[in-house]
Amino acid sequence: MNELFSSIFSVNFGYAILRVMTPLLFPAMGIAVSTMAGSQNIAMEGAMLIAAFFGVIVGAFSGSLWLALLAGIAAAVLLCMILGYFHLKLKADIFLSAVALNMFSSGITVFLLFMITGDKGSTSSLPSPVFPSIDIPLVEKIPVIGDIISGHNILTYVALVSVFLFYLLMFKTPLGLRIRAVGQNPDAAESVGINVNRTKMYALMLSGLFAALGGLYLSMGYVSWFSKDMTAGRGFIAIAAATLGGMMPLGTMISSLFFALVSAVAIYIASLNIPSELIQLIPYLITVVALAVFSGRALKGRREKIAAEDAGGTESVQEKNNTGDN
Amino acid sequence: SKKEDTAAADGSEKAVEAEPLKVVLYLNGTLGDKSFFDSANEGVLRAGSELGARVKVIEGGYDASRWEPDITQLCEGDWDIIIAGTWQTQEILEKLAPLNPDKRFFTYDTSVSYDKGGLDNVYSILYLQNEASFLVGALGALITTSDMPLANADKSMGFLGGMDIDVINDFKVGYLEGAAYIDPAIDVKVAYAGAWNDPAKGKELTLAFFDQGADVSFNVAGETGLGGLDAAKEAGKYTFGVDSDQYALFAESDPEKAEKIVTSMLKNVGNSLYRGIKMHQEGTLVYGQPEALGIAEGGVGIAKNENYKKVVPAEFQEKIEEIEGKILAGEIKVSSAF
Amino acid sequence: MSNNILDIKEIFKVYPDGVIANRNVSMDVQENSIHALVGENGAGKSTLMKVLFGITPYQGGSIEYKGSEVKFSNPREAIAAGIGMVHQHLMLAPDLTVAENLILGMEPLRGKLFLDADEAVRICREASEKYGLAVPAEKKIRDLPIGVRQRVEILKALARNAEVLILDEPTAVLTPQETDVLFKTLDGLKAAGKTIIFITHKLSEVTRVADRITVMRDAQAIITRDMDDLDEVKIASLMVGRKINTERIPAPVKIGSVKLSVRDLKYTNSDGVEALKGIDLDVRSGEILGLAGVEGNGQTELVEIIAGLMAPDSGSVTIDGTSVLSLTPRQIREAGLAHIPEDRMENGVAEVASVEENLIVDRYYKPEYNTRGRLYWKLITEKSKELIKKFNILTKSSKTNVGSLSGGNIQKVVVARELTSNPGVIIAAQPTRGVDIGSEELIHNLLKQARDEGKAVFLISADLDEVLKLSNRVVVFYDGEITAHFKDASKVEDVDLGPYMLGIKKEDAASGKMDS
Amino acid sequence: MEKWILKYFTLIRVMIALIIGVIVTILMIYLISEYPGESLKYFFTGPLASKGRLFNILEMAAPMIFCGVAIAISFQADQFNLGAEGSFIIAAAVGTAFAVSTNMPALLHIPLVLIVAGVTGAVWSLIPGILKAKWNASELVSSLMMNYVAFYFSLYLINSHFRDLDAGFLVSLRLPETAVFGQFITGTRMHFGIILAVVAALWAYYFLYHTTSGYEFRQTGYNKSFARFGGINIIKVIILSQVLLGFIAGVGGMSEVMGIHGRFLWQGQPGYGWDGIIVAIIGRSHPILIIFSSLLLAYLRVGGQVLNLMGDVPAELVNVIQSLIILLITAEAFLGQWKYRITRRQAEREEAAK
Ligand SMILES: Nc1ncnc2c1ncn2[C@@H]1O[C@H](COP(=O)(O)OP(=O)(O)OP(=O)(O)O)[C@@H](O)[C@H]1O
Ligand SMILES: Nc1ncnc2c1ncn2[C@@H]1O[C@H](COP(=O)(O)OP(=O)(O)OP(=O)(O)O)[C@@H](O)[C@H]1O
Ligand SMILES: [Mg+2]
Ligand SMILES: [Mg+2]
Repeated sequence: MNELFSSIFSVNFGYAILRVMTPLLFPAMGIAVSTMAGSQNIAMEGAMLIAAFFGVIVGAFSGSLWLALLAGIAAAVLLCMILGYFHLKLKADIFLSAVALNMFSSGITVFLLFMITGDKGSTSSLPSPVFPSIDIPLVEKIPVIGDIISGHNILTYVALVSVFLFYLLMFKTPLGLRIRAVGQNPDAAESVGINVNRTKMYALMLSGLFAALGGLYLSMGYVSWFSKDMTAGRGFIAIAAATLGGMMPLGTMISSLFFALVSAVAIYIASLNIPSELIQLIPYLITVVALAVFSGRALKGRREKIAAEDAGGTESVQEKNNTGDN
Repeated sequence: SKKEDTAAADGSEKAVEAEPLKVVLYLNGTLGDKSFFDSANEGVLRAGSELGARVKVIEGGYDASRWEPDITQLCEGDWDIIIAGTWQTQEILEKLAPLNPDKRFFTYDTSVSYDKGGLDNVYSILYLQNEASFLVGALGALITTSDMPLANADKSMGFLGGMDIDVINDFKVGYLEGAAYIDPAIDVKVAYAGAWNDPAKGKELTLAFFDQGADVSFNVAGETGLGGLDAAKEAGKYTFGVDSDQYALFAESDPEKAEKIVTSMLKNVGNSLYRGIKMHQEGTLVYGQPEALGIAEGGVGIAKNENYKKVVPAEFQEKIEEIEGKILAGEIKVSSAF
Repeated sequence: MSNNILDIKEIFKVYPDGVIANRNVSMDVQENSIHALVGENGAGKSTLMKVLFGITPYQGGSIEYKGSEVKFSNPREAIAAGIGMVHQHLMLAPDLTVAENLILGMEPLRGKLFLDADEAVRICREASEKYGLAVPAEKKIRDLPIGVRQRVEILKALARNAEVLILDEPTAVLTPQETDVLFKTLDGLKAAGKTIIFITHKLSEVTRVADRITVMRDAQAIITRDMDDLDEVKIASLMVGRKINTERIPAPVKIGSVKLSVRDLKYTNSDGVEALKGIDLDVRSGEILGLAGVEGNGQTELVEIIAGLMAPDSGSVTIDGTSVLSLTPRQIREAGLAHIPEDRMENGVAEVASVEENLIVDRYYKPEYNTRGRLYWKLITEKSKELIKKFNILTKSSKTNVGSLSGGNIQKVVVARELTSNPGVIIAAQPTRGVDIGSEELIHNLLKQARDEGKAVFLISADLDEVLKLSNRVVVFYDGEITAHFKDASKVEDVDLGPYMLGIKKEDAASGKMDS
Repeated sequence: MEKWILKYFTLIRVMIALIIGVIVTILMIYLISEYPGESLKYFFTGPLASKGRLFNILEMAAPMIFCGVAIAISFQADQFNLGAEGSFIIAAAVGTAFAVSTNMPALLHIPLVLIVAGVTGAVWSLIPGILKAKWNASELVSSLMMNYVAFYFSLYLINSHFRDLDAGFLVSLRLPETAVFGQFITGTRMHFGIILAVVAALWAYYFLYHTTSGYEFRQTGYNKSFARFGGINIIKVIILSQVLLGFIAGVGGMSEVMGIHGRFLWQGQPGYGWDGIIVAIIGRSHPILIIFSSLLLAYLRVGGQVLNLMGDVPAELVNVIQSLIILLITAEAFLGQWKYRITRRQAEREEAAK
């Protein structure tokens, strides 16, 4: 019991938090960028899965980490481009298309897995390369902090860095400005000559890139193989993380950290004899509470407009209402 | 040739020239669980190749509402033996078997309740996984109390279950009693992942065991459990595989991980189905009653592979042999979760 | 060889829902001229311009630009070719700043790939200086009143210094002073060799600036000619095919008791700006009180508070002596308020709902429209058809989506609803914005009629002609205060109001108060 | 002719999309099946081949209709609540708990259990509703999270309190005979719940398009500011829409237990919430269309089952095929140009007529 609490405040616990955060932060950023562009991409689950799969397969057969990385990214980005094509060109409902593509990825990965390895569960018997863990030169020396911050899988650091890059892109470059403009008022963007579909496509591709890194981390960092549906809903939790973070880079990171913290606690107390189901629902419950608290805060600013405002994610219902003709 | 497969594969009343034994295995789930579904599949396919039976394996998936119609459909087909396992299909068989007296049914990992009557055409196979888990628990206890290279001072071990269900708890019970048999003071941490397909979570949970003082852990959680093996590799601790020999699974692909897998608790579903089909052909199989396969019948056991021999100290191996003997002799009675 | 910069020939345009918006429209625009495009609501003006600007595809005809045939498939190409457009309905990203909206699509770069925010602000300030349209460069659009947004919209096009500039009803929400500035700007641009196409419903503006004019009537261009001797009356009759009167309406016969009364109303908005600094005013039955003022000086807040859409910090609002501050919007309507909102797109209509659904939003729950919750659609359709006829709303049917009506016709839907709810008090905010003269006259007559029936009418308008034409009393609004109060509107000219509207002059508090 | 095409354009579009989907399916099956001929037969005619299968379609469509209609109602009020899944399962759990711990005559028991379940579902999805109305918390997210909470909580409830100890698995006690639907066509599992589903759809249609509340829902969905301006209490609408969603989904969950399984036995999220979203969107949030989109999806599913049962096409590929067909069906602008051309000719003709 008390060793439990000592362990909760242990270094490994802090270390675990960053580890749990990584596969959440990536898709959460994917959600954020696509939402900012006004086309929320909830195909994160599928994109992660397909990247996780192709990463391992290509890695195993080529033995090259780089090829694996490329393959994973290519697969996920392609998936999101398909989504983009149906949503932007064929005006298909993006939410539904994404649901379909999630179904698709779950099916196709298992199918190919079987074709390639003759196994339907996992590639565990395929030796595939994994992304290395790295120690950060100076930081690693610092007593506690060092042990928590240093020595993580390289993708964990990539995640943290890309939060910053993501911020730069969205708020310091023309493309970022255009993505935001397109998300807020496509007609306005159109009227100044921005190619709305192209811009949205960029955003979706970017979300695919993030998803890919998240998926690759699962199958080539967290563990060293692919197993069916191994994303286990992280792509959806990412929606919560991104929303909690106000679709902002830093906010998204903080909320992902928060969710990771809660999950880690749930994991550490799993061995107490509380009914396991109750422990498993903790992270989700707390997320809902946090959501209420933070949105509540966000709203006070504009008290007049109460409820006339609408939190993001409802595009697909409105899709049906376009009177436009091109 | 294609045409024949067709005839065999589809359930329709097509006349087929030769009359080989026709066996269909219906999985109320999907393959790839590295557990009894994969094992069952392997056993039935082996019966196909070695016993000349015409066999087919169907993945019914996890949507409970379709199992009954599916199996009903199979009954309409021209199968001689219909195999459907786990408790989840028990009631379906209890309902369908009496309606199809001309068919033969196998069920495994559970038993139909024969007192309901009309089930003389059903053969039920039970596995005493608790017996083998007892051995694993005992071995774990020996290790955690030892000064083996990766063992620590704490008398602590871990058990990771996929879900809080009887089959899994049957493993747990045996594991706990085995541990207590060696040293009652040992603390066994138990956690359930609540998911069969989340290796990342399995890894976290197992790492948490190790972080809390355990130095050996046993996971019975399908895909999720595989994450536990990675945890052992990363934390440099011992672990046990389950259902099939998981050391062999990783021996080439990831030796470093493989050698952490001291042994695996084997549940030979495949063998038992193969055995059943064989006995059916020989006409020695007795229907209308359950059969419990324990260590004695080779239904369950632990993998005494090269790694086991290499890693486990000789005196421990002897101790395990001794315990195994006592179980066989009935001197040790292992309780069950059923 | 002509000096036409644009030759639009036989443009034919059908919208996906089958509405023919342009029926073989031809129009030529001479280089370096100001060309007015007028016509009733729904005549097809905006559509024609959208076609020209590459926003919407067309099915027939051709466009010759600078002597060579062009077919822009998107605005990007049009912009690249040197055409700019100010849209009738604002085209701004609400959460971006004014500066960001301004430079969108022509982002200034720092280094190779970074956006130069300071440069953006500078460009914005410069443009705002140069064209005399004041805008807060670093404020977000969502925090700006519609009038200011319109200025941003215009600046956006000007800043791209196009050779051909299309302005779709740019003056609808500007003050006379601002309009003057804009016209000076246009003259300047013309002098600089640019060409301007200018859509408006205010004929005085046409006679003031236009060199040439094209008149459209139901999807056709009926004439394109030089202005020379054309005057407002002639143009008007060309447009609607009949004479219309522009002189002020006679003063009311009998003014009754106070219907709407506002006392010491204060409101400070979320970013700390004092939008209302203690407003007092009364509207009596049988009169029209006009409120003149540049938009964004608190009119929006005042109206929304009276209508129960937002809550004030202090003060009181009473209708027929009963306080309405604690009431819901519906209860306030029940208490006899009708409200023509300033932003028809946000509050006035649901674009994707049918015309009839829009017409009943304030009454569907009343017993005559349903029993125990079951709606009488037949009846609703009939009544809607009547209204469509009475207010001659141009629509395919009562089941058409309001969103696909032309700007002016959408406004007519709103007016039709609000004026037929048999109210005691009518708040009319910009009631004729973007409405053609035919309908404008109709709406004005309806307001007068309401007045004569003893209703209290509170008219808020940025269009001084309108205020002076209708009101018998006028108050001027500036920066959340009443800066002037003219008890007899008939003795007032718009130039008298200007200084108060811009806060240059201010009556002393005493006379600023109302006759109470 | 062309008028006719325009009138039924959407239908035609979907049909053509389906045909393309079918062609894709055929190609895929030819690629991987040993005996494509049979496989195709199984997939397309399999569902109609036997009485049992035919009714499987209806059985399978029932929960889809329930969830689809529930979701459609909240969509129409512009509430993107994914909570059908959660309400479905927790209502089934609580309803089961109630059913097994009470006994009374069927005439009383069945409706009572359904009501308990419905109310549970309603209360459950009320939570996102309130969070949304009061704090403007995205109902999409809160409902998504609440689905997990509902799932694990249901497991806890059943496993720790109403578990059938004789069962070798995590399932609830059997419902008493008084609390299960009769299966009224022998040899099938046709049960009262299926009729209930259709009734729910019809009611929802009436509610949305012919009542004042329905009008309020839709106007709020179209434009909240407008609705508020017109005097509609949008807070009430938001909350009420969630309550209805939860209630209908809840009844759906319970009737699945009462009609098909006879006990609570889910160990994973059954996913009817997602199916509901699929059919709701394909059915354009129109209750009547949702009946058909549900039948369509159910048909595909059963076809997939037969294929996977009798043919040699693995289950996961059936998912792939389904997802492709769904993608094609929702492609709104697919054939848009064609429609446009016809519209134009129509318009021109009308011109000429004038
Ligand atoms: N049509 C477009 N739509 C969306 N993004 C674009 C478009 N064209 C370029 N971009 C991206 O926007 C950023 C701004 O670059 P750049 O200004 O060259 O774009 P551009 O549109 O070609 O330029 P301009 O709009 O000034 O002609 C670049 O990152 C570029 O990738
Ligand atoms: N997106 C659209 N879809 C369908 N019909 C449309 C659409 N936009 C405009 N219309 C129709 O085309 C016709 C012309 O509309 P347009 O906006 O060009 O008129 P307008 O001359 O600009 O009127 P106003 O002066 O009121 O702005 C109208 O009947 C309108 O209903
Ligand atoms: Mg130890
Ligand atoms: Mg217009």
